[in-house]
Amino acid sequence: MQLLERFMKLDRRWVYLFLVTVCVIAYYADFSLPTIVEKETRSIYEFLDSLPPGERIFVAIDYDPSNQAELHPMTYALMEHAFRKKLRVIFTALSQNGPGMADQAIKDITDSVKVERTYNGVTFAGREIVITAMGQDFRIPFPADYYGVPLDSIPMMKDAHNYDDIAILVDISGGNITDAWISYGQGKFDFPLALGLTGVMTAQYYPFLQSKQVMGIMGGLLGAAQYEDMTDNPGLAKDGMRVQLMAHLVIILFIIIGNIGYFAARKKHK
Amino acid sequence: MVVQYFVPHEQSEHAKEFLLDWIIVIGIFALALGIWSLISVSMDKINKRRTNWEYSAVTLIGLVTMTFFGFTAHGDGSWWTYFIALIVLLAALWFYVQGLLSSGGKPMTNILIGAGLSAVFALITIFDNSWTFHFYTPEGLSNMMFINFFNYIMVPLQATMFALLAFFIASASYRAFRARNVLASLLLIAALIVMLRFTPGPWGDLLAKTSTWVMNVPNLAAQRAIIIGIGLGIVATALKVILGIERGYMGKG
Amino acid sequence: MKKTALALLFFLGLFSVSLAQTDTSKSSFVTPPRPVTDLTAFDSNNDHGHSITLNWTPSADDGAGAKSVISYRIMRATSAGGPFEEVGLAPAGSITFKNSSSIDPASTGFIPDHTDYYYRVDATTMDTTVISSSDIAGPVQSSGQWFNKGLYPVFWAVIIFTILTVLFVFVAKKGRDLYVRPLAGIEAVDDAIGRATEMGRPILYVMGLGTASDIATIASFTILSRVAKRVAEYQTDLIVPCYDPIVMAVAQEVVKSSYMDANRPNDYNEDDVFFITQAQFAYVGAVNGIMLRELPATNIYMGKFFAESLMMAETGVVSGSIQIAGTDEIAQIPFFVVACDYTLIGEELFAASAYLGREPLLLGSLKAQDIAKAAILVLALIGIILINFGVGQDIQWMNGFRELFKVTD
Amino acid sequence: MELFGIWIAALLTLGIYSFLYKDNPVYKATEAIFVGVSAGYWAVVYYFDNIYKKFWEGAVTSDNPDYWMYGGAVLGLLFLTRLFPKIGWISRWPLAFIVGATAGLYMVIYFVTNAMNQTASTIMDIVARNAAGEILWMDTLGTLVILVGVVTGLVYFFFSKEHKGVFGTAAKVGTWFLMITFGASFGYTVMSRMSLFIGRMDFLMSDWLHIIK
Repeated sequence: MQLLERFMKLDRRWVYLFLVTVCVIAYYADFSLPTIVEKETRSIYEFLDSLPPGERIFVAIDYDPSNQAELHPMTYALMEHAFRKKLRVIFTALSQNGPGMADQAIKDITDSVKVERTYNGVTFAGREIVITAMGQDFRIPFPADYYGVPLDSIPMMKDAHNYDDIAILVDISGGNITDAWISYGQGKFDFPLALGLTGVMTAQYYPFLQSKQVMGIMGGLLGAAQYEDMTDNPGLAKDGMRVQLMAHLVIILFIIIGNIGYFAARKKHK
Repeated sequence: MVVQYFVPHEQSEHAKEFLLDWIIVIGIFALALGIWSLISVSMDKINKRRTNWEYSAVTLIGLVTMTFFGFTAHGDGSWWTYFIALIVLLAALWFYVQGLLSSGGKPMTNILIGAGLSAVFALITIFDNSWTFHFYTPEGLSNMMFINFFNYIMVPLQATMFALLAFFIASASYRAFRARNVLASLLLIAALIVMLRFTPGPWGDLLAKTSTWVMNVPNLAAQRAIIIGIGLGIVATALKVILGIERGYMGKG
Repeated sequence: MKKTALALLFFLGLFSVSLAQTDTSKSSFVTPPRPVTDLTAFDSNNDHGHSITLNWTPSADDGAGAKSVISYRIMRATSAGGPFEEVGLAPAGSITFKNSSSIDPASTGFIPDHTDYYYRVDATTMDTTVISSSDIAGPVQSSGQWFNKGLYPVFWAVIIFTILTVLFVFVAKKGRDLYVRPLAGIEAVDDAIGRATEMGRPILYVMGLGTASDIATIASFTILSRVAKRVAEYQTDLIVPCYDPIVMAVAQEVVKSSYMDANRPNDYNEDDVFFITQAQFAYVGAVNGIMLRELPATNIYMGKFFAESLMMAETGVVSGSIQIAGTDEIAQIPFFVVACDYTLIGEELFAASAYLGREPLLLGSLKAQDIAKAAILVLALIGIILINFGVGQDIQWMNGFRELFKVTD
Repeated sequence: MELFGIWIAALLTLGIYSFLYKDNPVYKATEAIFVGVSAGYWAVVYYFDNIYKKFWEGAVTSDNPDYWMYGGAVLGLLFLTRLFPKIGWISRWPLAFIVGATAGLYMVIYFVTNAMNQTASTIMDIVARNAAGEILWMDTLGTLVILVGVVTGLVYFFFSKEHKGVFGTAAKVGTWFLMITFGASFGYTVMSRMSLFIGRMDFLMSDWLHIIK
């Protein structure tokens, strides 16, 4: 009983020491934790996986450096999957610093998958209009890509005109551009729409999943980790999640220890 | 200002802008008072050699150094005179403030030494062309030392202080989440469910769903109640101030 | 790899430029869409002026018919004959547009009040040369209004609330004893000051990161004045580190006057209330240092707090202080609840000064707050009943009822 | 310079972390540097942003001077009278002005956003139906729970009524809701706070020590 009671009043420094140790080990350790893949992430993966090579997908990168830690892993996981499947990917960025984010991701990924050309982008105001206009033809808002290469001279864009020519649109977003994609894009042109969101935003968009406007949602680092799991391609997200999960478990462990101590002490005093 | 809300006319918007501007202008004078407060409290500690007075000196050096960097721009040439000037400035200010604050002793001596050192500082400023003061243009903000201090001292310190929260959140949950009674148990269970939401295992999916529900339903409800309460509390407090019922802020309790 | 394989595309450009550059020879011929009809232009309601609202019926080819309309270009001129210039763009499907500017004459696109304008809306297609214009609407002038009619419900609610407060203050003044339920956090304040006196340790009062323009900070001043008065009576030390210089100056005044009220002006020390820095985490670092070095018997946190709430409260636990907190920052309440001994939640912070003062005047306003809460509950319930059980009877009126509460700024 | 800077940053970082063990000279020094440098930084930035840009350029050197600014300056000067004990009482005027103006400015805004709009969103259809008109039982339950939570939560905040009987029970249920909320928000925040620490770990391990995985 003595031992159990001491659980109740552990010095906080033991908590800290244990937490640091576990985090550092988890940071370096090369073990992989199983992730339970949620239905809403799986549906995105399965959709992409079922596409034949050469099919076009559309990825909207709508986040800023402040959300980078959470959303970059998602973009990487998705892109690597798409490239390995030899899908053709069209990118847009409609947020302030989105192009920078997309550029970085594209460069990093193409380093590992050796894609021949990359294109960069600039921002654009009035996103509802851009989204609506692309429903007519991508060439209306964007006659050329960022480097000024006319879309018509890019082979993969030859017969790609509007949302009818893409298999799915994935919006990876850290802000309210998602609303515009849902109401002006999906709502008007009825294409399959999947979302990649920050952890905090996720809960807010579940109603759209229920109403079938959105076919899948990846939520934060966790969603990215699930995607990495399914594509069997552990990366940034799995690394981050490993530390996160272990840290959470440490905290939970200490909560349990504290309660054991508390009940032991109470029993004794009775 | 209550009226202002209902009057959309531009004159009313102008009035609002003026009032906000005034508060900013008052803030300028307040900042001077604030900095003076920081200096005098620190100097008091140093003069009376209270415990930890050394650290107050470090604070003051940091304050003067950063301010000096912010108002000067360094061009080409040697950095040595720049730093010597800074040290002389620190010393001069030290003696001045000592002279102004010291209750006993010989204030005049201190002030005279301060004056002598300022003269040296002025000479360096005049004869050294590698750096200059800029009070009318914000060139100091792009001074290399100012930026370095910002990047290598302020930014990492801010991030680290913020990151201490990872530990505090751990020790707080260890200490406080005990199932003492119904309320504490509810707190504990809600926290556990949400924390466990991404653990692997057959229960993971269920917990994820439950935590989403908890965030969207009971959480939303209680937050709404708190928000409405806060709204009324704010209005009542503002009203009391306007009607002059509440004068506590003027010390009339 | 082949050029055709895995071409990555990131294509963006400026809309206007792109339209000009589109290779028209390749695009298929587009028949002009049917134009926008019923265009009306009028001064925007309830605003500061410098704004004109347009309403229209969309083109028959917008989302229907030939589906060729992609956006509407809003054209404006100072005379009916033109020249018209583009002032905005609305996506297909829209039926309204607000052409407004700031009140600053130097700003771009400034719209002077009391000046005639003419508007036209062009339905545009993917081919820039194919557009159809609507009839011209105008002349129209913008002007500011002196009363925002959309805010009538708010206006009356505020008036009623004010009357209620004054009424109850009078009732309280007449000597009617108003009951207020005990608040643990408030009662703890008195005990805590006594405890500090016994232990010979100071009391730390943290005002948070709010500025003097936050009502929570004003509430905190009122609480500080009560605390300072007791502290002066008990002759305990008080430490008030400040984040904002204006707050510091006000807090000094508050503490000073409280010492005078307690007839101990000589015990007041200007340096008890001091400024640290306006950097959030440096402030936290300094306050944490004070806690561990001065070992205050009690830490009181009242006002606006952000991420620092838990950092201070956890350090306070280490220093063994009794901790009482109160904030209206909803995201931080959980941390105070977890780490502090007593927490005033939201509205309780604003009620605290009335509790501490125990003056009938202030208690009267608490009663008014309660009545307002009751009114909100009753109105919300009536609203819910109407919406759920009155379906189909008078929907228009019901929506009006809901609209009563909905105010858009 | 960059290497030097990273070393300084790393040492300061460790200095802060040493606080977790206990208060110590290294932490005290780090804290003192932080306070001094940040106060200086804000003073300089404030000077250029407000004194210089807003006041000097706006009211003194401007072609179209904003004379209103001088009113603020006068109040600001009155503020400084507090340095002289005899006329220090004058400094209460600007103080009353700030508090009064703030109170007026925010009173109605908060009434609208906090009280009225939140009430409006509480008035909703209890029975949730999908497009086909079928009743969604989970969502209906959700709206009912929200309704109960809002009502009992508000009841908890009543000050002038004793928490007894039905009223007391409602207030008690209200506190349950509050506690669930606090627990859940707390648990939800753990992840983002851990990310901050992982960020610092990244800095120490890769940028400073170059221990790359």
